[in-house]
Order: sequence, then C-alpha cells, then structure tokens
Amino acid sequence: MAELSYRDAVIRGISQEMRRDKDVVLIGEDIGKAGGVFKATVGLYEEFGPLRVRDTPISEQAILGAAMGAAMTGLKPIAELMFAEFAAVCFDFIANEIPKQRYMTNGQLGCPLVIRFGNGGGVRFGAQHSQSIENWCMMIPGLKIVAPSSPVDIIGLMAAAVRSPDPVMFFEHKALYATKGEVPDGEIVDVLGKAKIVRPGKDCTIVALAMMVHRALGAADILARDHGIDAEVVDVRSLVPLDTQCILGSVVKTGRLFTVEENPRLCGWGAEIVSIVADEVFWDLDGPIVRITTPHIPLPAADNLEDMALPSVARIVERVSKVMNGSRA
Amino acid sequence: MAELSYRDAVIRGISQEMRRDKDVVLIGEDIGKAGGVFKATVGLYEEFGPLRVRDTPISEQAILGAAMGAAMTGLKPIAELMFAEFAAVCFDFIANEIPKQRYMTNGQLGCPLVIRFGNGGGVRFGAQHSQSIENWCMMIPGLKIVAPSSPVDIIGLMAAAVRSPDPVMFFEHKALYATKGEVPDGEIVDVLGKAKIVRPGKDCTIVALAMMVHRALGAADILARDHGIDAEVVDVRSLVPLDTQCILGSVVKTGRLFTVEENPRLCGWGAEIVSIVADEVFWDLDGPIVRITTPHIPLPAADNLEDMALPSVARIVERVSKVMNGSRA
Amino acid sequence: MTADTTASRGFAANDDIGQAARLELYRLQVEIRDCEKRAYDLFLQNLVKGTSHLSLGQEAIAAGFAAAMGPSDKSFCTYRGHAHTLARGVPMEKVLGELMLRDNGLMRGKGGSMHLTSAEHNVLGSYAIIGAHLCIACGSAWRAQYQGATDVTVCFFGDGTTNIGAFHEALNFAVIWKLPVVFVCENNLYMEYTPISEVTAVPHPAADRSSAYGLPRILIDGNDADEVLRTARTAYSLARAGGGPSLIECLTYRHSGHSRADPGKYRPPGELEKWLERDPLKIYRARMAEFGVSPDAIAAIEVESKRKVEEATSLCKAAPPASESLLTSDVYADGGWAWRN
Amino acid sequence: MTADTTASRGFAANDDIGQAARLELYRLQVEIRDCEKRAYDLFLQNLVKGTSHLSLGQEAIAAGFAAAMGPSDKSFCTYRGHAHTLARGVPMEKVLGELMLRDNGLMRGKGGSMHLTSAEHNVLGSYAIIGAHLCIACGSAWRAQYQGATDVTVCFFGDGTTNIGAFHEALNFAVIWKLPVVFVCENNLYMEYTPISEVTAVPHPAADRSSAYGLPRILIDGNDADEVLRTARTAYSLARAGGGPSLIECLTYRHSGHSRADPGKYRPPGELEKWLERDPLKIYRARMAEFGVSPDAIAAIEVESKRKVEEATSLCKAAPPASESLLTSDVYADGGWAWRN
Ligand SMILES: Cc1ncc(C[n+]2csc(CCOP(=O)(O)OP(=O)(O)O)c2C)c(N)n1
Ligand SMILES: Cc1ncc(C[n+]2csc(CCOP(=O)(O)OP(=O)(O)O)c2C)c(N)n1
Ligand SMILES: [Mg+2]
Ligand SMILES: [Mg+2]
Repeated sequence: MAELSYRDAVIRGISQEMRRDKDVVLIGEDIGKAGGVFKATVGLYEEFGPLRVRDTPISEQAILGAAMGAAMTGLKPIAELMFAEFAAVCFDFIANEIPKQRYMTNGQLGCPLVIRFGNGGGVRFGAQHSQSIENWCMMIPGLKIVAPSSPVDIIGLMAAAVRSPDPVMFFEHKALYATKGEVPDGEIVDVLGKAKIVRPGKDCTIVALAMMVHRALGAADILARDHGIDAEVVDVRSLVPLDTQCILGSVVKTGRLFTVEENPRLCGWGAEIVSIVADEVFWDLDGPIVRITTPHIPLPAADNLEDMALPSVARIVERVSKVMNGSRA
Repeated sequence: MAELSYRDAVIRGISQEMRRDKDVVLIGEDIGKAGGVFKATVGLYEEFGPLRVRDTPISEQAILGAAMGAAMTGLKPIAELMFAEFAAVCFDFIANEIPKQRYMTNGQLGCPLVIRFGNGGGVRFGAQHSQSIENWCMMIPGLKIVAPSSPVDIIGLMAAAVRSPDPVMFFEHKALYATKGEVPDGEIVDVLGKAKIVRPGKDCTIVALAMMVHRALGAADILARDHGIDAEVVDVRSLVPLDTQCILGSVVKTGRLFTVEENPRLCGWGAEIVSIVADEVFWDLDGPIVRITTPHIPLPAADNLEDMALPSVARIVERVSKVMNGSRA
Repeated sequence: MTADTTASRGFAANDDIGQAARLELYRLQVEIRDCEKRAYDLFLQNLVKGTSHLSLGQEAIAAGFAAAMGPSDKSFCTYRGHAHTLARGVPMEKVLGELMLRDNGLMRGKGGSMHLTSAEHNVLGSYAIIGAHLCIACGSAWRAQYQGATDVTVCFFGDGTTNIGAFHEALNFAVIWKLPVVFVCENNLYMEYTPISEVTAVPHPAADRSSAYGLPRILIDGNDADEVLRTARTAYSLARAGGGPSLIECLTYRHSGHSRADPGKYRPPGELEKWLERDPLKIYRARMAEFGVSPDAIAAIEVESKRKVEEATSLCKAAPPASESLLTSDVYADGGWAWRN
Repeated sequence: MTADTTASRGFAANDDIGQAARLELYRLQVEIRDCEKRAYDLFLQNLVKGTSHLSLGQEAIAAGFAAAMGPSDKSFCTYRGHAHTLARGVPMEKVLGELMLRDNGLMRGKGGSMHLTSAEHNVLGSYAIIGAHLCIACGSAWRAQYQGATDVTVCFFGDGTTNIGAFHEALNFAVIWKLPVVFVCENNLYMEYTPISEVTAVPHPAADRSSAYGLPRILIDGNDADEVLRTARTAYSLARAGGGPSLIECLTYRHSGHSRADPGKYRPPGELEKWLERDPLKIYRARMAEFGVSPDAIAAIEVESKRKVEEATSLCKAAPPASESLLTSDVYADGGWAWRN
C-alpha cells in the first residue's frame, strides 16, 4: 500500500501492462522524451524505449488511424490525444471507423486499443481545453468508455482497458492528476462495467463521474450534517458498459435520483441514466429526478466564472436539499 | 398551394433566401454543376452562378472553415456536408470552433451560417452513410438544430436558419427527399424553436423527429384503431431551441410520454427530453416514460436488417400498446 | 503516358514480366471486368440494393498491384473496392453476395458493397469515408515494422482523396517512420462528378505532392497492367527492404458513372470514347498478341471467367437474405452488443 | 539566412524600408518584448491564471507582418498570439487584462490568453486547436474576394501545424480559389517539446511543401524585421492584385518554453545561446545603428514602452475579476444562452 498521485497511477497502469505484453505500444504527441504534456507518461520512454513509446507529429488523424490499423493487425496500442476535445480533429476514427469495424466486417476484424483523453475543466484553460467530452463517445455504438476518479481505479481500469479486445476510451481528468490516493502493491486489474457505491445512503442516490464523484461526496457529507439527508453516492466509473444493476438497485432503495455531470447539459450521460430509471423503475420513484450539470454553455476561462459553471459542492447541496425538501412537503 | 417534394423544397428554400440576400452563398462538394449528390441543389448553379454556388474539393475542414470565416466577416454561407456523418471529418469546426466563437470573444464575433446534412437511414447505405447524428450537435452548446419532417417545414425552417444570426445545423432526412407535401405559394418563413402537435390526442404523448414523425403518425392511427389509445404526436422540429413548453404541455395533458428516435439509443435527444419531463412534471406522470430507438449498434447494410433496426410503425405500436396496457393494469 | 521514374529507386524498369505473370494479369483483369459488368446487370435487375461503385476501366491497377503481392501483404481499399477484393482471390460469390446483401456475402450483408473485407485474404477492409484508410494503412505497416514482419501494406484511393487532410497526415507519418506502405492513387480524373482539375492546386494530385514528403515523383499509366506490375514490385521491394513508403499515381478512367446513381453526364463529349481506346483490356490483348500468347490460352481464361460469373450469380440469387440473428451480433468482441448489464 | 525568393513574384526585394517604418518596427518589437516579459513576471506572481504562450524571440515576425497591414486587413493567430494582437494596436491593458482573466481584458476574461480577439482591430481571433484557423482564414479571404473588398487576410501558425490535415486542406483551397490570404509559418524549430525535424518528412515544413500547392518557395529570416516587412508587403500586394495566396516560412526561435508550464529542458545545450545572438531586437538595434537612427529616438521608444507596460500593469492589477453576469451571456446572438423556452 502506498500513496500515489492520479498522474503517477496512469504511469504505473501503463507500465504494468507494457511489462506484461510487448505488443502494448504507446503513441502520441510529446508523450515520449518529454513525458507528456500532463507528465502522465514520464519514464515510459526511458523504460520501454523509442520503439514502444513513440512521439508523433501533430497529426491526430494519423495517430488514431495508426493505432487502429495496428490494433486490427495484432498490436495493442495506447494512443494519447492530450486535451480531450482534440478528439474533434480525428472524430472520424472515433465515431465512424474504430467502433464500426467489428460489426461491419461481421466479426472479421476488431480494434483492441485504448485512447487516452485529458478530460474536464477546473484548470482555467478556457472553452477549447476544458471540456468533458465522454458523451461524444457514449453516443457512438461500439466503444467502451471509462472515466476513473481515483488512482487505484486508474490502474485497474487501465489494465482492464488494455486487456479488452474492444476499443476503450479512457478519460483521465485533468484536474485530478495531482490528487492522491492509497494504492495496493502488486498487479491491479479491474473490470469494465462495474460502478461503485462510494458512500452508502438511504435517502437519495447521487450518481457522479470522475471529478464530480469527489464533489458529490463532499456534498453528501454536508447534506448529512446540515440537512439530515443520507445520500448514497455512486461512482459510475464505466459509461459503457453501464452498470445499470448497481444504479437501478440504488434508486430502488432510495427512491430518489440525482446526477452530477460536468458536461454541458444536453444529451449528457445523466440524461441516459434518467431515461433508464424513468422507464424501468418508475414506480419505485418517490419524486422528480434531477440533473445537476454545467449549464449548456461553452466554458469560460476566468477562474471565478469557471467555478460558477461547473457543479460545485455548494450547488449540489443546495439543489439536492431543496428538491428533497420539496418532495417531502 | 402546390405539391412539392422534400428535395425540391430544399431547393426552393435555398433559392428563396438567395434571391432575397446576395450575401447568401452556397458551398460543398458537387453541389454546383452537378446539382448535389442528393439532387437537392439542382438549378441553383444555373440561377445564381459560380460565384454564389461553389463546388469544392473533398476538404470538409476547408468547407466549414471557409463558411465560418466568411460568416464571421459578413457573408451568410450555407455549407453542405453531404452524408451527415462526414461531420466527423470536420467535427472540430462543429464542436470547438463555430459554436464557441461568440462566447469566447464576449460577443465580438458570431457565425451566422447554415450547415446542411443528409441525415438518417433507410437507404441501405450501411454503417457509415446512414447515421442520425443530430445528437452529435445537440451536445454542443452554441449551435441551433433543426430537422424538418415535411416540405413546408423545410422551406420555412431553411428561411429561419438562413436569417438566424446563430449557426444552425440543418438536418435533411435522406429517406424523405422523395416524399411530397402541400406547400403554399409565396414566401415561407418559419421560426426556430417551435414544435408542432401534428396529431392531437389525450392518452399519451409521442415525441418524434424527421422520418420518425411519419412513423409515429402511422402508429398513432393503428393505436387508435386497434388499441383504443389516443396518442398525441409531437414533431419536435427544432432540438435547439427546444420547445419544452409544447412538450411539457402535452405530457401534462396526457400523463404519458414516449420518444421515437432514429438515433442509436445512448444519449439521444429523447433522453434529454425524458430528463426534463422527469424533473419538471414528474407529478403529472401516470406511468413510466419509454424511449423507442434504434438499438445501440452500428447500422447494418442489409435491407431486412436495417428495417429491423430502425423504429418501425409496428414496433411503435407494439411498445406503446404494451406499456400503456401495463400501466393501466 | 510513360513512367516518370526516379532512376535511383529503379521504379518500373522496362523488363519483360514473363509469360506466367502475363496470363495472370490477363485473368485478373478479365475476371474483374466480367464480375463488375455482372454487378451492373444485377443493379438493373434491382438485385443490388443500396449503392455500388464499379471499377470498369480501372482493372489494370487492381490486377497489377495484387499480382505483385504475396499472400501476407495487406490491402486497404475504398468503397470502389470490388476489383481490389477480387484481385486478392476473394471468390466472386462472396463479393456479389455482399452487393446483393445476402447471407452468402463476405460480411453476410452487414457491411455492404462499400466495406468489402476479407481478413482471410488480407483484404483489411474497404473504407467509405474519404481519407481515413490512408492513416489506418500506416498502422498496419507500423505493426509489420514493429514485429519485424516482411509484409507490405498497400493502400488504394482516388484522386479526390488527395485533397483531404488525412492524406497529408498519413503521407508525412509514413515517411518519418519509414513505414512499409505503398500508397496508390487511382487518378480517374473525377471525384464524384467534379473534375479533379477544377479543385486541385497542382495538375497531378498525388505525384505533384510527393516532394512535400521527400518522396520521388511516380506517375504511371494505370491502364497498362505490366507497367503497374513492375512499379508495384519495385515499391514493395523497397518497402520490404526498409526503404519506406512510396506514393504512386496511376492515370486511368472509369467507364461507368461514379456510383449506381450516376449517369456520368458531366463528361465532355468524346472523353469516354478516347479512354475506351485506352481500355486496359484492349491494351492487354494487344500486348499478349505482341508476346505471342496463344489464342487458346486467352480463350480459356475468358471462358473460365464467364463460368465463374455465372456460377457466382446463381449461388447469389439462390442465397437467403441476411440472417436476422446477425442484427445485434459482433458489436463487441464477445459477439454481442451489450452496453449495459 | 536570406530570402529564398521567386524573382518573378518579387518577394522581399532588398530596398530600404525607410526611416518611419524602421522606427515603427522597432517600437512594435520593443513593446511586444516588454509586454511579454511583463506577462512572464505576472505568471511568477501567480496573477496570470491558466496557461500562456509567449513570443519572446519571435517579435520581428509579428512586427513586420503587422506593420505592412492596413487597418482593414485581417489577422488570424494562434494561442501564441499576444504579439500579433499587440502589433495590430490592441492596448497592452486589454491583452494583459485577458491573461489575468479580469474584467478589463479583451474578452473580459471569458476567452483567456489563448483566444485573444479584437474585432475592432481586425484581429479576428486566436485559435487554440491546431490547424482550424488556416481554414477559417480562407473564409475571411473568400468574403473579401466575393464582396470585391481589398483587404488581405493574414494567418499565423507554427511549424508543428504544417503536419495536420487542416493545413493541407486550407492551402489547396486558397490556391484553387485564388484567395487573398497570406499564410505565415513561424518556424521556431519545436512543436511543444518535440523538435519539428523529428516529425516532419522535409527539412522546411512549410517552404518545402509550397510546390504541392503550386506556390513558390519562400523561406525568410524571421528574426530580421526588415526582411519580414518586405516579404509581407510583396505578398499583400500580390493578394490584393488578385494573384492569390502566399505561404511564407519564417525561421525563428522562442526564447522561453512552449507555455507557462514548460522549462524548455529538451533543448540541446548551446542552442538558446546561439539564437540569443540572433535576437531580433539585437539585430534591429544594429540595423538602426547602421542607418544612423538617433539614440534619442530609440530611447524615446524604449521609455514609452516601459511606461505603457507599467500603466497597463497597474490598470490590470486594479481591475475587478470577470463579471459574474457574463457567465451565460453571448452564447447566442440575442445575448443569452436559452436553449429552450
Ligand atoms: C469525407 C468524405 N467526403 C465526401 C465523401 C463523398 N464521396 C464519396 S466518393 C467521392 C469522390 C471520391 O473521389 P476519388 O477520391 O477520386 O475516388 P473515385 O470515386 O474517383 O474512385 C466523394 C466526394 C466521402 N465518402 N467522404
Ligand atoms: C489539434 C491539436 N493537437 C495538439 C495540440 C496541442 N498543442 C498545442 S501547441 C502545440 C505545438 C504547436 O507547435 P507549432 O505549430 O510549431 O507552434 P508553436 O507553439 O511552436 O508556436 C501542440 C501540439 C493542439 N492545441 N491542437
Ligand atoms: Mg477519382
Ligand atoms: Mg513551433
């Protein structure tokens, strides 16, 4: 057991898999000699050498295309896209090529690869470097999608992603890189598709992802202390496959659902979960389902404005307590 | 009043606006001399000439970039992207550039432009030429999004889109191009953000878009005739702005909501509507909210498989009748 | 039109390709021609659904590049990929079956004509969104390089494709990593309906860009299968020897419209006729005469080709439609489509 | 390093630029240098939030291209755009205010340092995702051409940007439409941390690609403001005369790291020192001495620059943070953000 940063967990997760399997290779911009723009690949070039850790030109289409072609023919590439929204310059590969290859070829060819994204806000980088774009991928059939909230999850889910025969979109949260957590020694391997109840509770369910898990937990403490509301917090961890058993189970127990989403509101993963709940356990609901999201706006650069935009502990507390009180009245 | 095809309505809608305003210009691949791959720009090159109707190379990034730069500086470009999912090769412009320009510049610059997409399935073109991708845009703050279901709506919403000072994503449905409808003579100008109750009813609300409106209407007839269910059908028409007043009003009246979506399931616009309803009019609901969508799979090419994949009249009837009966039991 | 070679790399030296190769090239061209014509007939009978893109007139390119490949070499094609797929030895039945979206098709009707793929034959897909597969081909070549394998990856695309960003990224990438990949531009003078010359800054959309990647300029007659074969062999050898990628522009012409929907009205009068004079099969028949190939050998190939087409056609007509059980299969590697538990 | 010109197009002829232009070029370079240095100090004081990309060492390019512009000409910059923004006459207060994300910033803190935009000065934005703005600049030039306006659009970008697809699409597009746009590649030898030479197929990432678009090869010393100015004037005249686009590669070097976060450790020893010898300000001071500019005139510029920086700094330090009322403003043209009724 040791304390490790989320950033170092990325490094450990990748190196664990690269040591295990020499077909695992890493590509991306500045990931090699420089150790990555987020410093989340430091030391890998030194350990695994220039053939397995390859710096590329600014050519995201070539990066994902190369990863795809290599995956189709036997390698297990991990491609870094740096800031998540750079996905837009190579979205053809994410939306049209990689996820459809297995289906269109009737199972002849697959794309076992991992794409890493520096996702999310809170770092004052403005509208084009702060977005939460996991939903851009969730919309697309054929992808698997994880977004870990802690160092130990980073390692275990990285292993699961690399070992998956399917393409996995791996969302690292930029504002979490410096955060720390306890991590057991030795190999860590998790599974895709399992949510985690990170705080049990009985009055309502709060479903969150990545950085928002920490805020939901912070809010749950205050809700318990100041409002007498015992919230259960679910860390979704994996959007596809989605652990609907865990989520539906929690909602059936508490009767109330809130989602906390960093993404701009429209068509977020929270809406999908709401639609599943409103269909499948409607009769177990004790009141409205409420989503707490970033407003549907581009993100502002200014620190004070960005703090207002992203769901905060205070906003979660306020919203949950108001709605819960309303429903009891 | 004359009968016009959906395809000819596109032509009439564009030419109405090009006659009115010489800053309206058209660009895209094969749209000029050849009249467009969907033949939806036939005659415009002849009427407005090569300076206003410009054929481009296969360079979607340049097409949208040029449209954006021209819009920022005074023109009103209409860009055609041909098959909707080609949006993926120029998604940076749709997701990161065009929609954020006004916000990031604090209102200094806007992008009044229209992007036309040949959207949707039913034409046996397979996984990369049949997708419904309006949700790719709905997720992105700063865009406006329309998807007309009839010739008259095509003309009126095209006029509204061209006259809008905001970027409008204009989704034409490939399988509707050959369909016909009555269209009044003279100028037609609609407004963005208004849904339409295309069939009033009292038992449940079915919300649909584009081609699915026709299927929902077909299903409503059968539901009335064979199942005694009087469904109200709402044609959303505009995803952003979203006419929540119309939708919420209908749901409050009927107490039940179904969405019929051609998109693959996850994070579709239907989920967003469900989440609004489940929050704001929860207490008016008489039973579960159910989404009828294409399964979350890439689209198959084979005609019989594609017909199974897209929501059909039969599937809508079956699902709505089962759920409605269930809720009464 | 002759090869514009870079002597130092010895592209398309003028040696005779030999009798066996000659017969093979003819066989491939005839079979592609016959099968494509049959595909066209099947459209007219409404038995081919969706869209379809024929290579009538471009057969020499498919034949020449495929004939020079070894079985482990990889092909990446476009939607206009029937010819390249057949040239690798994929049975006509599988190709026509997919065009007809039947259960006997290459992908059992799930992919359709634009996505012909036969992993077994190392036809690693046909791609329908312009540009992407040039980058994907780089990945296949990267794998070969990384694993020390000796296969070459060959990537076919059209003239119009040279104007999209992915072309540029793939070429630069292949060169800096010295990848064993051969990029083949089939310049048939048109994108869908627009002449390539109206939308391209240079006269030769691929060849005139080679210097931007430090590559030699290679422009060949794509209607002469021998020239194609020789060029292919040289490029493959170079790639196998670690010499990196090649970019080859082949001049050609498609006899039919862009796709099923296109009557080809945008062509200036006389253009098609001029190119029919340069029909690759016509050229090749003359070549065979020149080299004294026996009429019997030629006839045998032609008869066998027709037989294959007829056989494939009846098998396809008899084949059932796509199996409904496949609707949700193979989205993920576990065979299913479960996005939730 | 001298201009590699195409005589027929008369790029960068060697005439003296004249005393007024000389003083103006010096003023611009000094003011950019002083303001950028102040930006750096403000980082260190933690008053600049988020990221920031300085142009220390690249001032001659910004000065030369801006000095040759008329007020209606349009500039499109990257995240490394402070210099180009200042060079168009945008007050330092507005630039530093935006870096500090204060209410007095150019976009009142909503955009941040990577998106400096001043429509009033025809600085039509700074773009932070590589490549896009080359295409957007084409649109601005297309508008000028369509409306018969005489303004030129100038688009700045780095060496690393030449390897992304949008570069290729924009260049081809600009040439075939003969657009009045000037593409300026500031080759500072690095992308973020990776040397451009390690990831590019040709030695000169822009100049060696010009022939792929039928353009002349233009490679200039980007640290010599006079050479830059002359080149800019020639390219602008060509564009205004309907002669179409130019692609100009300027050799330069950034003295500081890529961004705020970068200490620049990847540089080989001695490289920075070598380039400091070629510091554009040093070169320019020598040039002024050569042309006999009076020490007083030089001092006046330097004093005024320092004064402006101090004044801007105090205004910014005193400025309030971004106004909360702006959080949801200007998403749409009606001033608001309503996505529903
Ligand atoms: C990104 C993208 N844009 C547009 C299209 C539509 N499209 C299909 S084929 C084609 C023309 C391609 O021309 P070329 O590359 O010369 O190939 P050819 O069809 O002549 O073989 C176009 C524009 C597409 N499939 N993908
Ligand atoms: C599409 C995209 N990929 C990657 C990045 C990250 N990035 C920002 S600046 C930069 C280096 C750019 O190098 P260059 O074009 O030479 O410009 P310079 O910073 O040297 O001025 C990179 C890779 C980005 N912003 N956009
Ligand atoms: Mg072509
Ligand atoms: Mg650089």
